[in-house]
Amino acid sequence: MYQDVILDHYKNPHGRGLRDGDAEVHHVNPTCGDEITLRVKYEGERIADVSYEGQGCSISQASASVLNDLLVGKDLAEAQKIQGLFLELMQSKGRIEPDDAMEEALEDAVAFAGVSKYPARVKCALLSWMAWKDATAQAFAEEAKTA
Amino acid sequence: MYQDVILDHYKNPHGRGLRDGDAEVHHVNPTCGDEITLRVKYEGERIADVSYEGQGCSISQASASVLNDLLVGKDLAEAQKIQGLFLELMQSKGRIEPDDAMEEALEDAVAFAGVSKYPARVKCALLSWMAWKDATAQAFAEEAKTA
Amino acid sequence: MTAARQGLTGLLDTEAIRKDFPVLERLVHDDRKLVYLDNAATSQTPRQVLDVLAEYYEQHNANVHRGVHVLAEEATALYEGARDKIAAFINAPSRDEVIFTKNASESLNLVANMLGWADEPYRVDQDTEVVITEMEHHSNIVPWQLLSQRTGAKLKWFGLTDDGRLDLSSIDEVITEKTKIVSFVLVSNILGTANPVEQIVRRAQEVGALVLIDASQAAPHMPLDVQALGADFVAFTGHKMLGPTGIGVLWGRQELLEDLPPFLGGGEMIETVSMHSSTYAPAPHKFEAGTPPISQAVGLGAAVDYLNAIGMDKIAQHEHVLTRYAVERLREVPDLRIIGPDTAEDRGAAISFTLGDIHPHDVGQVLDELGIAVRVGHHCARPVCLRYGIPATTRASFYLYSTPAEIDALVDGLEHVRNFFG
Amino acid sequence: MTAARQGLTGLLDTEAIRKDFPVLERLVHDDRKLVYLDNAATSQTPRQVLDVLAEYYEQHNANVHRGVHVLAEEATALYEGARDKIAAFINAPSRDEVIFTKNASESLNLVANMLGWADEPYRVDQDTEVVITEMEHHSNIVPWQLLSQRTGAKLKWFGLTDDGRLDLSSIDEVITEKTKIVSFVLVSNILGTANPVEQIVRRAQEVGALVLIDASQAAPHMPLDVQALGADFVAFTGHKMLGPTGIGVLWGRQELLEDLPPFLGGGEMIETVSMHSSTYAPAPHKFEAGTPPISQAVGLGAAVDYLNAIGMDKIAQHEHVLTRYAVERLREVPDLRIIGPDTAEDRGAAISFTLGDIHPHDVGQVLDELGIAVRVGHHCARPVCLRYGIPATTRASFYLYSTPAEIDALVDGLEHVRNFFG
Ligand SMILES: Cc1ncc(COP(=O)(O)O)c(C=O)c1O
Ligand SMILES: Cc1ncc(COP(=O)(O)O)c(C=O)c1O
Repeated sequence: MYQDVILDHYKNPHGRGLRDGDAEVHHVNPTCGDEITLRVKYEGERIADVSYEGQGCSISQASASVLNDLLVGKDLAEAQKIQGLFLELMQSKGRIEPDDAMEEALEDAVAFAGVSKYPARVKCALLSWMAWKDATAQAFAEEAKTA
Repeated sequence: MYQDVILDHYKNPHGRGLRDGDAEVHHVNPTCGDEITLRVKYEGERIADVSYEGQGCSISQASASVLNDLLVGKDLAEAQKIQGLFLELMQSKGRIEPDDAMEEALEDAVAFAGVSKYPARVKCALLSWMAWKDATAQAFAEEAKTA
Repeated sequence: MTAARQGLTGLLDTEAIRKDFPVLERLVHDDRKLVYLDNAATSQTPRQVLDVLAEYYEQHNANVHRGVHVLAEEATALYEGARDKIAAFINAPSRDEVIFTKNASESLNLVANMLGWADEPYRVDQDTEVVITEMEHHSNIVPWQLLSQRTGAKLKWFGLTDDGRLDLSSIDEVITEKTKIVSFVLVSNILGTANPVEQIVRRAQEVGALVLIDASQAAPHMPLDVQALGADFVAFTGHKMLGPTGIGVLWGRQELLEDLPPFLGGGEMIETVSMHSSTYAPAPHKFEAGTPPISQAVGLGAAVDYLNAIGMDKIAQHEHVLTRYAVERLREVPDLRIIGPDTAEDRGAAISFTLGDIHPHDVGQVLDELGIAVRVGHHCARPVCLRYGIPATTRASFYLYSTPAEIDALVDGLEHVRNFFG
Repeated sequence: MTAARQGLTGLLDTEAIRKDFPVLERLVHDDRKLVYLDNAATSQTPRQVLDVLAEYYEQHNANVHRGVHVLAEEATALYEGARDKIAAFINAPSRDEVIFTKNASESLNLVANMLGWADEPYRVDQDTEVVITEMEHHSNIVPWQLLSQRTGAKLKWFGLTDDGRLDLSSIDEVITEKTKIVSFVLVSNILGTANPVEQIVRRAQEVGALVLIDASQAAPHMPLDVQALGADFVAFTGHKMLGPTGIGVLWGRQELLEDLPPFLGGGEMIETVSMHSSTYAPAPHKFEAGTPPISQAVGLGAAVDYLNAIGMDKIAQHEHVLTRYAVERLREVPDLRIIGPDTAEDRGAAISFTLGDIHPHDVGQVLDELGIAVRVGHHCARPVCLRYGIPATTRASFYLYSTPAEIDALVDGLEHVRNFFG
């Protein structure tokens, strides 16, 4: 389960730290105490930044770092596709063997395929992704209100 | 468990029917619905009569008949000794093999020794005896009051 | 007798089935083969379930949920896998609607307590009514008596007809706008009666009352489809359906389980706890405080596998054929009076009767000496005995491994009882 | 390391004992021998208990009480015999003071509910107070939170000192004339702390409060004498003391059990039932609604036989020696911080710790890959984590079959964890 890719992201997280954003959320995994505070910054439909602070296990921390790598700079629609794919992979109970197309879409995130075999850890891997989804919804709700 | 003695008493109960008495009690075994109404009549310390009506299983009915046989005509002290002995026998879980002394004291009641092996039935065998004890207590309490 | 027996069709291959049940080989009173006709009290357990139990303890035993070690993950997968099996067995729309309890009694009490502590519109209080029936098991009477004592709600019930059926003639007066819940037994454990679910559910829905069905004597014996029943809650118990003791089930509709408050508090049922307050996990965990009956749930899953392999339809048919045969043969016994429906229609495979004025304890005891195990007493349904003016009954009850020969043995035994006390 | 290990005296013959536990032979992750250090979550089950369980189902299975057939009588004798064994094990003055529940959580909820529905002088209501501690298992927190929400009673608690002990400095302000019950853990499942019973009981008795002791982590590990404890109720759970899942115990003083109202209603707990009202059986049956966990009680009886044969004194000593060794060895691990008492005095054999800022989930997972099973998380005692400002801990916990070599494996494993994430 602890692929080198995951350990690398854990030891050297990408984009960590809180920066300016359109919306901020705080998510907690009550069963293990993993926490994340996450902000999203949009330029139109384009993700300008995802910044975060958190504490937790290597899986939740590395996953946030991978998320930052993957989503920043993408359009919302594309990001949602990636999020959906990652969710599917994590819920596969180890049954999905990532193919080339998936590797291309998920890049480093395919390293989490092994985590999906451990039900107790799937929530850790998903923590930042759920936070991102939630923050995005809030950002656009804000925008709709002010528009 | 169904000794001929028991069946005989069941089919031809001795002293059944309610007659004049100093005290009357009604006892129920809630787990099986056995019921007895029992009256005692004392002449001083001497048991002049134990009369009863009831419904229930052969064990409870035969036991009342045996009680009538054994106790009527006895002095209270002697009756209490017999009652104590019978109680001991019934609570023995089949571990007491009645000896000559016990047979002499309990007469037909030793036939219930086998019943003591069946916890569910011990209460049936004791129903009338508990009723008698209770009625006796009441009779003497009455007497104390009126004395 | 043999003529009648030979005409029976639709029976299961009991010779094969009985080999799975070690206890059926048991000799009692020295040399008598056990004739086990006490299945409404508890069923026997097949080798297949015992093997699963042993394997659980020998290979996978751990506490469930949140563990990151192999055993904990295996135990969790087995426990939650059992939930999947039960959900499929009763055709639940969602696995999260299946709550494991310790027995049907806990399941029934759980609903009574949820409603006692609920907010509107579910709350049972002094202005509301609760409806049960006179043929309920004590486990579906006493929780409602306690609830009504503690909340002031009025407890009402359907009475019984002389032939052992629910008297629904005044259903509109019994179930009213004040009714918060109607709780009734699908198949009576004492009378054998199978009740008309649809009519009761329809009326309950008309007035917006919830419906709880006690399926303790149904789940083991017939296909059970909680969606088709149309109830809000269904309770049953593992030990009557080839499972271990110590496990029961409550199925409840998801929205209700979300809205209703928890009952027992503790580990596993929480989301987060501080000394000042706690939040609760989503159902089913919200209602499963503490270490659950893990191996028992796994064992019940194995029991359900076993039942499915034989087929609930076939089991129901087998029992129906047996019951018809039994009713016929019991009618031959002089002075025998069946308490409950005296045909095999709309009834389960438990038959209660009295035998002249021989007390059921004596009937049961003499049958036992012949190796025949029946139950005697009020069968935890004393109001039924009161209703029919009897202290108790003798009850014979069948299951998938029961045979016509065992019914013949019972009838012969009853003849012996009559002669013995005659 | 080997030097330290060789000096250990007072250990049990674990080589012989381990042969009784099939699961300890289990290989995990292909070829690693299981090192099971998760005993505070649940214990493993010896062959002797499994044999008794199998024999129960293969020979004696029946519903208990009131049956007049052989199986019913045997099952009843086994079930009630188990009660005798438990009563003797905890030195209860009377067997009728031993109530079987499904787990410790139900036992604790049972007391909370009894008191919520009790008459004076026991009744918990808005003018009264309930006292617990900050180191309780959620199962001894949430029932009291629910009770206080539902009755208006005030919930108070003892805090913790920095070294993981109860802060009793203001005991006279915490336990007052308004206190109806003080409920606390004998040995903490997260900190390992063994609490000073006498001081708390004395103060509770001064003000006339009842005392409930959660002995879930004590009953498996040391001689337990409910009379010596001086408490009114003692709760524990079968699966942590070599017994099956699905069985718990509540011991309570006879007068209290007589005076307090029932909790779950149903079959077995009644004396007589009519539609209008019911009366209840004497304790313990009053508190055992429905078909009890029969085989589980019998299995727990067998577990107690097993424990007695080894000797609770010897088990306590074995664990004490192991704990001392473990504390010593864990101190060698850089960045390791024990949460709870960091000596072996007045503590049980569960040791929680953090390892630098490596998350316990990661510690546990990497240990698991080495075959070492520990528990990680808040151990159903989240207030303790809040108190010490940590999200979770890793916990190793020992039992009669644990060995110094397993502790060495743990320490080596932790070194590996540090290198892995270093
Ligand atoms: C101290 C303590 N109390 C209560 C419990 C609850 O026991 P159970 O889960 O068996 O109900 C546990 C174990 O989980 C415990 O360690
Ligand atoms: C109809 C019915 N309801 C409820 C119960 C209670 O089941 P349990 O004793 O397993 O709680 C029984 C069985 O005893 C029953 O037959």
